[in-house]
Amino acid sequence: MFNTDLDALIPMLCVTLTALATMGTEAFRGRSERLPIGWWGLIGLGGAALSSALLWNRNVVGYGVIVADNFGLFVTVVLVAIGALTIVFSSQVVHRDGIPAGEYYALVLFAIVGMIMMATATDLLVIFVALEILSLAVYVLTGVRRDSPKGSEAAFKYFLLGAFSSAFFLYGIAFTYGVAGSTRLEAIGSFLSAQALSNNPMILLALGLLLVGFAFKISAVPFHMWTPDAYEGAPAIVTGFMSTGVKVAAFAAFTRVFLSTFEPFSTQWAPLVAWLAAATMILGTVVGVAQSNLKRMLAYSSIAHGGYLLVGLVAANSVGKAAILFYLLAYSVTNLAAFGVIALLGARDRDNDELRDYAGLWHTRPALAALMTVCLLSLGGLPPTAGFIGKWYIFSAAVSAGYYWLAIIGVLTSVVSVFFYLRVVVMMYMADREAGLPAPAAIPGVGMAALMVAIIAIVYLGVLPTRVLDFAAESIATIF
Amino acid sequence: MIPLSSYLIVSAVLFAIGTAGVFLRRNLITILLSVEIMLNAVNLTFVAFGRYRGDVDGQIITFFVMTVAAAEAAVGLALIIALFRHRESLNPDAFTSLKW
Amino acid sequence: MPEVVTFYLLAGIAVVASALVIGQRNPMYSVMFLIVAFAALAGLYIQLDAPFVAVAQIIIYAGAIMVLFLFVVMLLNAPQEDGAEWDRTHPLRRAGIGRFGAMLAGVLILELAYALMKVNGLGAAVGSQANATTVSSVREMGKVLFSRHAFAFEATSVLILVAMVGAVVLARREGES
Amino acid sequence: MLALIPLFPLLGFVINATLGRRLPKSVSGGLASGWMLGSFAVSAVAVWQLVGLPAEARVIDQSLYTWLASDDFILPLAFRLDQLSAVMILVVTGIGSLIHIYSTAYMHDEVDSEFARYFSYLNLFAAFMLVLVLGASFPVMFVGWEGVGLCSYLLIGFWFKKQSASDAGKKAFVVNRIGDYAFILGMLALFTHFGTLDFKALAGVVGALPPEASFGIISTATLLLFIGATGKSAQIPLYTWLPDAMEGPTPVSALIHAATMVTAGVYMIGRNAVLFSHAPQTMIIVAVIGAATALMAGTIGLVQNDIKRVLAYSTVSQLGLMFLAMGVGAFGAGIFHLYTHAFFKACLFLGSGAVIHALHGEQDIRNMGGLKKSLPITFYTFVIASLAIAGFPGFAGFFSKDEILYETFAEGHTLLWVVGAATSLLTATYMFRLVYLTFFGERRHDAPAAGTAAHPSHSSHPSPPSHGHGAASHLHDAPPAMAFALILLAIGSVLAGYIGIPHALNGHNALGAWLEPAFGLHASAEGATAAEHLDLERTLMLVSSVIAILGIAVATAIWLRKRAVADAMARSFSPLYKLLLNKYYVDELYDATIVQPIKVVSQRGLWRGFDVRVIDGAVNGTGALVSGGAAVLRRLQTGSVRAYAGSLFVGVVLVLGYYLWR
Amino acid sequence: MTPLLTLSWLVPLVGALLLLLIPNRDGSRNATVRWLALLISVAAFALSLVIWWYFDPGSAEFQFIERVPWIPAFGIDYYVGIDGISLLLVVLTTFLTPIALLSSWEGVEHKVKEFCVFILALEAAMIGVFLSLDLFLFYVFWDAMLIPMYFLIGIWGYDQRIYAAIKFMLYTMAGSVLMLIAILGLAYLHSEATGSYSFDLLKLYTLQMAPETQRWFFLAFTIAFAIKVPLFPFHTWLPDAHVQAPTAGSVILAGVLLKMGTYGLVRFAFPLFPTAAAEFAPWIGALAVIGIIYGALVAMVQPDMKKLVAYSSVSHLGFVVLGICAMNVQGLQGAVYQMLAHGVSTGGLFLIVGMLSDRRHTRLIAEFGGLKSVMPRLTAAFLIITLASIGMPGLNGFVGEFLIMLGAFRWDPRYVVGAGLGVILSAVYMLWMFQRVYYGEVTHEENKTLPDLRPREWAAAIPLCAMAIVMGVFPMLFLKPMEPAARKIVEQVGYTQPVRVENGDPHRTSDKREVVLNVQH
Repeated sequence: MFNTDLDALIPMLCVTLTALATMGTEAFRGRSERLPIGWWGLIGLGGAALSSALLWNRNVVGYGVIVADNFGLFVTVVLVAIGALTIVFSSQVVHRDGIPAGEYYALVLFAIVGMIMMATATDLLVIFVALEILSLAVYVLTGVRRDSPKGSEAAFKYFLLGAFSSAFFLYGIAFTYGVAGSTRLEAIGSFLSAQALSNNPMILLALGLLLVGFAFKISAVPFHMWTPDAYEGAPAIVTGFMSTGVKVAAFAAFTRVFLSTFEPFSTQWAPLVAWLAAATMILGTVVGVAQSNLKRMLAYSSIAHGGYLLVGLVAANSVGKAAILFYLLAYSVTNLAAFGVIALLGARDRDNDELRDYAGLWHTRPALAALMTVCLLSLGGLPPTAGFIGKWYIFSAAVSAGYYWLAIIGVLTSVVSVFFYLRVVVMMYMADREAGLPAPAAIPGVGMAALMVAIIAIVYLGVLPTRVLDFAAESIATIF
Repeated sequence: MIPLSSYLIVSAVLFAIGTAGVFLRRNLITILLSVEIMLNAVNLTFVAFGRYRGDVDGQIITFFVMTVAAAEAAVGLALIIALFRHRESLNPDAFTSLKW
Repeated sequence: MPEVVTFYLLAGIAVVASALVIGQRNPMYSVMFLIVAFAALAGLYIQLDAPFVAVAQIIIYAGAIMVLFLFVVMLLNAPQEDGAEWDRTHPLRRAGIGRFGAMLAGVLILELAYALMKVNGLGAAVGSQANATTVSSVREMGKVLFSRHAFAFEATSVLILVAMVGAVVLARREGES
Repeated sequence: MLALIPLFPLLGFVINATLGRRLPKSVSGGLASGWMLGSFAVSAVAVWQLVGLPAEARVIDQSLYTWLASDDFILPLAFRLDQLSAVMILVVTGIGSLIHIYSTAYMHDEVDSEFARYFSYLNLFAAFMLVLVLGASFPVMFVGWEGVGLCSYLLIGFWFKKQSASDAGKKAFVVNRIGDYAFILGMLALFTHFGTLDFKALAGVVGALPPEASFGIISTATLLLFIGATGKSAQIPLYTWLPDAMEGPTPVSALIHAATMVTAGVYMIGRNAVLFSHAPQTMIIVAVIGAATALMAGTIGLVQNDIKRVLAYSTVSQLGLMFLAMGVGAFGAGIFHLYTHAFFKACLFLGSGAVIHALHGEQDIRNMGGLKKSLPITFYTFVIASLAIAGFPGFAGFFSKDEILYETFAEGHTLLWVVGAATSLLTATYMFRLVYLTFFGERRHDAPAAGTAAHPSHSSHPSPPSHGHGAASHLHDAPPAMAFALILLAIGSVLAGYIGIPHALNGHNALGAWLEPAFGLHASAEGATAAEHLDLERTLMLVSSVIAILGIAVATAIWLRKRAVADAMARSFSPLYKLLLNKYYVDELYDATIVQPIKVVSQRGLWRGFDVRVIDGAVNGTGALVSGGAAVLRRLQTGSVRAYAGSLFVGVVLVLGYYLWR
Repeated sequence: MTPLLTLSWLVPLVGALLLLLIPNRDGSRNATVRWLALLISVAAFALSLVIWWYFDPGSAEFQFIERVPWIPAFGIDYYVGIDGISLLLVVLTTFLTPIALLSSWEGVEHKVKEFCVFILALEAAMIGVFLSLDLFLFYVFWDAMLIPMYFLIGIWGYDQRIYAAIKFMLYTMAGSVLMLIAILGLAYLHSEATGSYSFDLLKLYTLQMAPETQRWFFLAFTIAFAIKVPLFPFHTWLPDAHVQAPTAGSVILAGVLLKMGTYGLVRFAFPLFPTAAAEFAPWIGALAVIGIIYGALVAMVQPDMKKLVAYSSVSHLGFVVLGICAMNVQGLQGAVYQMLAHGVSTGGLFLIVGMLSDRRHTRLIAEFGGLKSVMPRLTAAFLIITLASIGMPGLNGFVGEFLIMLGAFRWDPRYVVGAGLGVILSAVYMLWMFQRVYYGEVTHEENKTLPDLRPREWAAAIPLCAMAIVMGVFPMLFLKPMEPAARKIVEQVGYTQPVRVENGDPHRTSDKREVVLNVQH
């Protein structure tokens, strides 16, 4: 390319352009025209994936603040996969639920842009802007069904708390800037490594406030309160999208900032993050036990998964550092597929997301039940699924870093979480459908195909994880 | 001359007032305003640090923050309007159908 | 010395106005007080040799954003906090959480103050290390904005676009499409 | 060759168990008896071969294959025929054959499939008994040991529809298992310390050691083995199953619970004479237990009213005498008594079977009487056997019992001798009580007693609706097959003793001499031929003859002449009588102190209490804790966004606080 | 070389996947599915026999080794191999699976295809557990096995099936996740020591560890296995799972699944951490003895046949654990033998109880009585299995129990004094049940017309009865191939004192032993 600055931006640009195209099309389409707008997004995502592949190992930097290193590219590809699955699932539900398609897809794509930006940014300011881009898009997506009071309530809660926490995050940036004199991670990093042993309270303030900002986005306890409500209120597919995409992006940035920039201070933040991880795992799983709404249950489960990821972050060392990336991938595919099932089973007037709506699903939709089961088993971390390898990896990182206690909490909470995943399985396979409940809707072929792809990915990652693990290891090596 | 710490303290106080506002007020708009106070407090910190360090980054960041604040305000107010349509209320505690 | 007086005056106005923003029930007044606080902050910016920011503060914040707020307040026509009936519903939802939050805010101030006290070198005058002209130069600012922060600047466009689309999606009335 | 001996009945078992249902009774019964006779023939040939060997090398070994091997524990499935096992296999196959033949008649009322089942069990029993006897090592013996227990279980519970029968079977098995538990421990102790379980090898190892002065490993092991023997051979404290075992068909009682299986304990001690004689403490225990059992069972036998139970207690009592013999080191005498006992006790049981058969299942002697005339063969054989068991001079029991008493006295156990003598007196008394009540006097009929379910074969012996006097005229004596067995056994009861005429009577004690090498003891009882010993023996012989006659006389006086005396005595010694009638309340004692507590503790304490409450309570409690925690924690999620912000803010304050005040 | 071991678990798994492809929504192809599943499982059995045929019984080394790098970054290999112990357990698994399928031929009426798929998948996972020489691979199979079992209990079980299924799953998982940590810790220690991660069991055997580390890891492994065994006091999932599982599930659960726990002790916990094992063995042995007595006592008072058999498993498995704790050749061989024997006999008990339950839809002992006169053949089969279960010499139960007691006695006689009580009590509870169910008059009208064994049931019961007898009469068939492996493990763990023999018997020299074995050959 003529300008290497732009090279690093290509994945982002691809998605942005399709987002703009989507908006434009929506603006200029005829009133009753129905265009397959959603699919256009896939083109952009495909372009992003392709360009990421081409940029692999090139480590190009754009404008000094965006770096297309392998880490960023890996996350980009994960985000592209999330986006693609989201769009495919959405194509089945957007019209059903009366969601304005053009804006919806545009927002999804913009959110992905924000996520990619967040994952590849090397400047706190850009990270902040990216965070806001993706957050605003996701707030709106949460409330995109204006006819749903729950959706609006969820969006508003998410928004308010998001704004609140981003103020803290920003304050953290301010202190960082104050002590380091720059918002560039590189500069901050070199400043901090010079200061490694200092006990400057301002650095600690910055550390703490940044931590709060990230912890909010990845819904670590006690910054998690928005999660169940937002996840329950949002349309299922949006929940799937935000529970994966936002978490991936936030974790990518979190990892980059904390593992590379604030690495010299890891003795300062690691214990705290360990405690957060423990609290998150415990609360997520324990409260998940009491839920009867599937989306809410999976919300708690995704809180817990955030906890496992934090374990990976705490324990990141030569073995475990790739664990976060692999886990993110495994978790994303699985969780998205699970929410895909929920979305596909919903109806315009009924979300069908209560546990009892799943009773006897096996009898009416055996394939769907089986796919859901695989997702749940993967979430629960049972072999031979991606979730198992992911947990294996995370916990082995924890063990080799000496965090036995975290690993033990992790595995025990996994057991508890299996309990509530199994409740769904129990419903699907072992309970009879209540009389009066409508039969579950037929699932369109495209949705099934997307699910199948996700399931194949889950099993592939569970059985032959080597290639992906190698990629993850290569990726994280670029930042840490 | 005024020491840097004075500015920082002022901004900390403003920030804290903002946070307190989130809890004390039961009007969504006022809560939103409180968040604006917090952002402004941060802005003051940025500008003060920028001045202290003698570069313009602090001021530039302030612009970005203003943009973000504007964008947030736009989305936030749109949300408030949407909410108000459902409930005819601006009390955050009126919206508790999602819980437990 | 006048600088000090001005500082304390402006800071005092900012703090008091902010306190008044959250201190009473009418959102209309809150918005007005916030504008006052912003104006005071703009004064502080000038004192910090950031006139451009001060102007932007007045124009963008006080002028645009606050007007937006005012519009909404008036549009929704909900001047007072309603609440009496909500106060009695759940202990956690009553004033308790407000008091609790305010207390935490107090703790936060203490923490921040404690931290700032412990930092060495903050006692130095804010303008002691650099000359005011570089800092207050709009040209310098433009140069940095479009070089070092060019990408962030571009990214902001996406942010605004998202906000725009989002606001439209959310606030559009039912049935419009 | 040796393997064929147990194999024949085993084949009989297999055939009858698989095809028997479809075979007519004559074929299945004939087959079973045929296999037994075949086995007897092979045994005879084998013993003949053994006799043909020089006296010092009278052993035939046969090893089939390695049954079990692990590390240094190597166990071939090996059989060994020596003088001791020769006696035993002849008894087992010989008497076994007779009882098979007897059974073809006795069980004739059963339907084909049940008949075949009966014979399959009986054959299986014989097979296991022969394995027990022929086994060259403890584990092989144990195979037979457990196997006969199993068959005993199956046969006692043969009439499985009857609660008491299946109860008795289970009790027999379980009580035997208690013994087996000790037996296994004994075996393990022996192997662990001596590295082998082969009888000969063990004797070799232990024989090289001096007898244990203190209670050491040999004593422990032998004591454990002896506990095993008390189970199998119905000694205190594990004798209670045997009287109950009379629920089985009478031929079974004759074969298993009188002639063969119950003597396994005695045989086992004889088999390991070297071992036991190296453990003097154990020997004393054996002797004391034997004597005590003999006396106790004798007293109980005195008042029992069930014809088979009287015989059962007499068996227990006689077994006690055998153990007494073993305990005082008179191994030859013990085996001698075992051998004679097999004849007369089998004869008695078969006789009682003939009576029961004739009376269509009546077993209560109070309801019998006057059968002398109608059942002559039965009567005469029964009386002969009774004389034998009572130790009437010249009959088989006289010689063997006398030898035991003599040896006891000669070894210096005067007290034990007194007990033994008292037992003899009791034996003579209660046996003749039985004879008189059954065969003499008026035929007594109590319709209720006769018609109730108190008899074993309610279903298989369809009783006539009326059990009136008229039935007496229809009584028929033993059918030929039964008569044949009875007569042969009666002859045996007379003659069997002459194989071991003591030196005191100018005999050679041929059996004793034959057995001597099998015990492998160096110190032989040859010294007993000394003159003063002969005198002593003659004196004691006289005493026991007197005792026998006295016992018979007492019985005659009370139960033949003046039955009122018996009742009067029962009344005047009412508590004692009740105690004896209720068998010293031992069953009740066991039930109250062992069985019930275990049941209650298991049910209430372990299962409902510990398992369900404590363990599962802890498990479910963990679950409840989690879901309780969930129920509490989810309440934090109040739905109020300000509360959520509060939580976030708390987090902020804590995080910052952590850094600032760390 | 043909990858026989891989085939042995792939055959059922691929078979299961093929079955999935048969469209059978309306149940019209139930018969086809059943026969196909049976065919597949029989093929797997045949395959395991082929493995046995080519197995070198004289070698203690792992055989048929296959090793392919799997996740090289982590030192994880697909690494399988068998020695005598695992060989026999694989054969047990493949032997019981067709029987399990037969046992549910009529009992399972709905969703037959899925049922067969789960059974075959379960078989694959169980075989995998016994084959794995890589701890990662082992754990994968170990956990994967839970899933089909969970469904088998939860879908085709009885009234309380859901509770039982979840309890089974969570109980076992709770234990196994701790083992997971220990496995990870081991791999980490290996990397500390050698610089590279490895889950290779044979390499980890040689790993040096601090006693403290050993202690913790050993406990983690042991608790996982103890739950699976189940060792007192971790046994309470078992009665529920057994009672609620469908017959096939119970057969496999009792027959194979429990053995995975004891197998784990033998293969992993003890040899990996010999020092800790030596330290804890007395305690574990004590728990085993308590379990023997406790299980038997509680079994005695159960009103439900399946529960009774379930508690009896607690008791029997106590023997196995005791044998393992003794850690001498006899104890260990006895333990493995008892695993096989228990698989056959308890599998058989559940099979026949399942037949009764299919006929009467109750398993309460009180609902039966006098069945001997109605169904003599079934009674005979049950009697044989009962006797096998209570350790009648000549049947399979005795060999294992005897060797275990022999081994344990050499280790510490006190344990045998306690364990031996199990011999008494097993007779009590089994015969009491037998009496109450089969003896007496027929007390319930509906029992009078129960059909005796059907041909299909014969086909399931006869192999078990025959195996019970063969294993009792010719135990060397099974003891010989496992002896070198057992000896090797004992040497590896090596905490027991060398056997003291006072006054060695001339028949028992090592030359003699060779002769005996050669003759046997």
